[in-house]
Amino acid sequence: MNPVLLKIIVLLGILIVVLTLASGLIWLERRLLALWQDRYGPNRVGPFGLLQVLADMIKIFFKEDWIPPFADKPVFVLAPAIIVITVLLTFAVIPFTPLVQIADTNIALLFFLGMSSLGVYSVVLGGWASNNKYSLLGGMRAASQMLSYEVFMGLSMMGTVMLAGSFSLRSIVEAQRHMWFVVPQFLGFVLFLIAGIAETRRLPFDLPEAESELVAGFHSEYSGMKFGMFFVGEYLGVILISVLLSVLYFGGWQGPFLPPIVWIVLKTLFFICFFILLRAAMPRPRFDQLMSWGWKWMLPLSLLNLAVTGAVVLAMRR
Amino acid sequence: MEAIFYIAAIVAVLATVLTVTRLNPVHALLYLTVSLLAVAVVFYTLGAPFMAALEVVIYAGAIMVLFVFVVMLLNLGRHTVEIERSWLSPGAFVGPAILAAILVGEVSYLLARSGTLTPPVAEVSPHQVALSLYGPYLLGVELASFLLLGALVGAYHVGSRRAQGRTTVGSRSDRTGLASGGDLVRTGADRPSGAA
Amino acid sequence: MFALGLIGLLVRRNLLFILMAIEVMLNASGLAFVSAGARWGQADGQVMFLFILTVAAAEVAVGLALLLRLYHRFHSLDVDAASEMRG
Amino acid sequence: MFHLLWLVPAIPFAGAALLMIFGPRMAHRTAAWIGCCSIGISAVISMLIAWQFLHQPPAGGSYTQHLWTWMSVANFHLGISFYLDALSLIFMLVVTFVSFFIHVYSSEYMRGDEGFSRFFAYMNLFVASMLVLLLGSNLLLLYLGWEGVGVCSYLLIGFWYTDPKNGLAAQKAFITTRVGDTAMAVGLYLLFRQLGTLNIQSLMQAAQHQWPHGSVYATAAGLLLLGGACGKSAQLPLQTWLPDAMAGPTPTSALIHAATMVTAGVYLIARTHVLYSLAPTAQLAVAVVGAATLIAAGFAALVQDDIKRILAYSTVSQIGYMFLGLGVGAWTAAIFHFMTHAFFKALLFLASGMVITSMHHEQNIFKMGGLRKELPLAYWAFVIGGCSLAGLPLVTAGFYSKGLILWGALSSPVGSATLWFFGVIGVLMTSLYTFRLIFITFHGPCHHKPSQKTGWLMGVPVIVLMTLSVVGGFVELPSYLGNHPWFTNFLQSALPATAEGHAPLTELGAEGIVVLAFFLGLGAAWFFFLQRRELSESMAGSGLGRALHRWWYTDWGMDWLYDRLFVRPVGWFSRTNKKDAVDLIYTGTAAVTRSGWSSLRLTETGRVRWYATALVVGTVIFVLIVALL
Repeated sequence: MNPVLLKIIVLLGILIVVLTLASGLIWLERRLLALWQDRYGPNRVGPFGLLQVLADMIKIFFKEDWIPPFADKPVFVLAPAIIVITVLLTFAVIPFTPLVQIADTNIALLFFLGMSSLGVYSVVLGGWASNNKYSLLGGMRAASQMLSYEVFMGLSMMGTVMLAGSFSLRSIVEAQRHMWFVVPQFLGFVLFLIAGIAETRRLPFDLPEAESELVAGFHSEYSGMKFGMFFVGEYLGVILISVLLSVLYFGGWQGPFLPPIVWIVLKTLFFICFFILLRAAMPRPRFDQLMSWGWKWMLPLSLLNLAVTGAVVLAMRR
Repeated sequence: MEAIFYIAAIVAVLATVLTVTRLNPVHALLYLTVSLLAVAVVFYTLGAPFMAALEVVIYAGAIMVLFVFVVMLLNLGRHTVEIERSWLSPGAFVGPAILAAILVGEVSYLLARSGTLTPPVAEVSPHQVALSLYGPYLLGVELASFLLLGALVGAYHVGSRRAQGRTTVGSRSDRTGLASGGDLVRTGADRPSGAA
Repeated sequence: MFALGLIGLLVRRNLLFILMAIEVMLNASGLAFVSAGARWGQADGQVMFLFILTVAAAEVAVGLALLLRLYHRFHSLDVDAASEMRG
Repeated sequence: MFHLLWLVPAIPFAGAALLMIFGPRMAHRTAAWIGCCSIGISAVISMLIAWQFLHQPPAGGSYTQHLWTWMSVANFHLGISFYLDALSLIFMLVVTFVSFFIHVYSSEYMRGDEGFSRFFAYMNLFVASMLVLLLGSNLLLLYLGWEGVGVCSYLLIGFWYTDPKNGLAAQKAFITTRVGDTAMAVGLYLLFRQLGTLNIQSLMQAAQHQWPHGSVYATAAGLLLLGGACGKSAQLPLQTWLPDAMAGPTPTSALIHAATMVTAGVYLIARTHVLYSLAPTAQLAVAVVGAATLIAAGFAALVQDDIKRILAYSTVSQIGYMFLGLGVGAWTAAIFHFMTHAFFKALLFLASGMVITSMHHEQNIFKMGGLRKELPLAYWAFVIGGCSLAGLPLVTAGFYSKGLILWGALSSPVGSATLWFFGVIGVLMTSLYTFRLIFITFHGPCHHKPSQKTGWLMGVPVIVLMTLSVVGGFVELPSYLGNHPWFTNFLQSALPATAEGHAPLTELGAEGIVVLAFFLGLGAAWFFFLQRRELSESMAGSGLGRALHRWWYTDWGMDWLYDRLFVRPVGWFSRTNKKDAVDLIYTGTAAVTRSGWSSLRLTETGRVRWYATALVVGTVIFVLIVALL
């Protein structure tokens, strides 16, 4: 088949699957939360309430897209688009299977880091453009939180880069043929997991939108499809981090018996469920606790991880 | 590739022009970010993918966010735009523009005199960069780490709250149109006046 | 671009814009280094860019801290407000 | 075994570091254990090294251990490397063993002192520096150790720093030795400048090849090094610090100011003996300094009343003997005397420490007396040490070593009957003041009853040193006693043998005169200070006697002389010349700067943009210049 055509098909396929999955996650999350909290959750529309998402989507499309008069209009409009764009762009470098990958670049991980750091703008600018003190506070929290956690996120990933000897995600997956990196890089895995949760602003790190303190944080003023984009962006982020976790530390598509695509989906789903469980189980910390936790524990630990990994890799190479 | 290079370069220059001329700090910052991203693309086309990634991660992702953060901390809103407008008259551009033009002219003269300007672009891999960074430039790396440490300590000290509040010399609030410090709470106060 | 940053530096009275202009200038010189490095296929240009990056980061950290201080003291970002220390 | 050489200085140094870091929070017992054990281990290692040295001597009679390069500039390379030959081995053995015993002694002597661990830290540091001095293979490393022992000496003299008097004594010691050290530094510079190296062995070879006999450079270098040696070894005219240095704790006096540090000068001259062989003038200067010092110090010792000051002057005098030996080319004799002196002088100091402790820190001998029965161990220690010091024939170590020096002074080609005569007078004086000290302190009526008894930790070192003071001399028997020069033979690989020249007397005859002098002194002491003490008192009371007494008591008025010669003129000069011409340079600079400032300050507007504009304009002009060129 024509390789260009194949690329386009893959691209469209990933886009559709990921977007569908993201919206499906809303249903999944509500059902799982309900399960863990001993209640039903959405169960009226369609089988098991599956069509609830569709209904919500229709509703959100037809809502009035209201822009507050005091907002900074261009930035206000721009903000929600950024997050969706950056997250979707990151999916381009992820190797789902040996075949299903859009671009295999040798700076894939750096690309992910760059995109995730650009994603901060979405939240920050959204909070600023709303011109509302709760939104602004949420935006500031998001800025400092993501800036802080991104530092050791990058550092924690470098352990796998050292072991694989490449920034390319494909070679990282292939390097895990014999052993998943979660074994030699357990500390790195834990750090990356925590940083990933913080990057997606999921509980317990959802301080930028802490309802009890800041109404809805940076997206208080948003409504309609713009709100929807923030919403979907968050779930896309969850999927992204889950996929990355399985790619970086759990061997990606590799696994016995089943075809690669099934393996990666299974692993990803596992982490998604873990994310939801976290939301059901964890309380929310205070903001200063969050910051000092990040700088005083996570950063030194990730540096330690980096140094030890480097030393071991050097020693083994000798 | 060549087309992408020229497009990105033009975008970079335009965005920079807009950065310099914007009144609203956040808008200027956004244009600056766009300019940086365009420069990152330029880097990529020049065969420096690693630098492109770093440009995005550190410049656009960290340094600019720091700027935005500070802007938000100071809550520079609509009133700053007014002040900027009063400060930024077209006449102010004349002198610097002349100076800059002279400089550009000189540099391009020098470049033109020194020979060809058609670069045979050669890719330089991150591997090579790392090798020379930790080889001949090791001392530089150490110095850079010193610099960063110094900056860290300096920024912490300068920004620390303890040194604050000794004296507040000459409140220029009348001139800037600010009644009191840039507290966050003030955001709501000027909301109606800024209604579009 | 360097020239643009230069103009920005000279025109603006707002410290924030001045810092931004300095960033532009640093970035422009970084660009010059990288393109020169690409021209001759040397890694040195990129190394220099890395150093410029560190300098920029340090400069921004200190500069912004100073900016906050200035603002808390004068309630203005006007650099000319801070011209009390005459020789 | 030889490769353990670096441990010898390293272990005391580690002990010192431990004591300095953890000392304040350390139990006294622990501090004492660390202090003594580190020296003890180092002594054991040096003994092992000596054992191997005797049985399997290294090739060429010396062993060099290069640890690492200290500095390397152009063609100037210095290593931290240790050099071991027979000479440094003797010194190393004596230093480690004597200091080990003194450490053990001081663990009791210093008990209860609040600076206990500090004391041991200093002592360990001192031993380490001393060993660096001895083992250093180049002159700069030697100089490092040299200054290190100087610092430790300063710290230990001023150990009880709450008394300003002690602090002054420490400063005096430091500054006086600094005068010598400066001369030595200049000498090192001269040597490096002329011969292009500081490594001692290559330096000596180069000197031998490049400089003719009696060359000016060799003489100058020899004299400059002699200056350093005079400072450190308290020889005329820099000897004034040593008696004052007795302000330190007694074990310090025993270790530093008797047994080891003050002999560093002897070591230096012996180490660089090639230079002196090339420069007869410098060598003669050594001999003259030695002879003059031994007489002067002997007279000064005769009239002191402080037990430790007597011993201090006696030390000065004995080092004078060593210098005399070196000066007449009797190298091995000088080293031999260093060794026996280390034994008996340490013994005397430790014994005097026992006396002082028992007498509640009373040091005036006229307030003692009749202690023979009360302090038998101290008494016998004094008797044996004193006999050895004065040279009781045949049975004491001091007799053999001093006899060898005197015979060298008479018989060697560079020696002379005059020098020998001074030496014999010195023997008489030594015997006189030594027995004066013993008789006044231990005989006669008892003034105060000593209270405290000393324990075995102080007793054992004294007994060991007593033994050594007796048997230490039997390693070298002179020709009239069977001629067994084992010591000289052992040192043969490092130092040349004493040259034999014509002598007006036979060795036995010369020795007879020395023995006569000894007994004369003993008899005079017995007569004047035991039998008819009032006679000596009346002599001291007479007009001439009082003047002489005062003159000698103040060490020939040296302090007064220095005060007049140096201190006051400098003080006067600095007082009258407060605004001197040199200041004009600085005030002028200040004025120029000030005028520059007042014109340039106009550009300091405090406006950042103004600065930036100025910068840009400057850049534009600069690039323009570049473009035009």
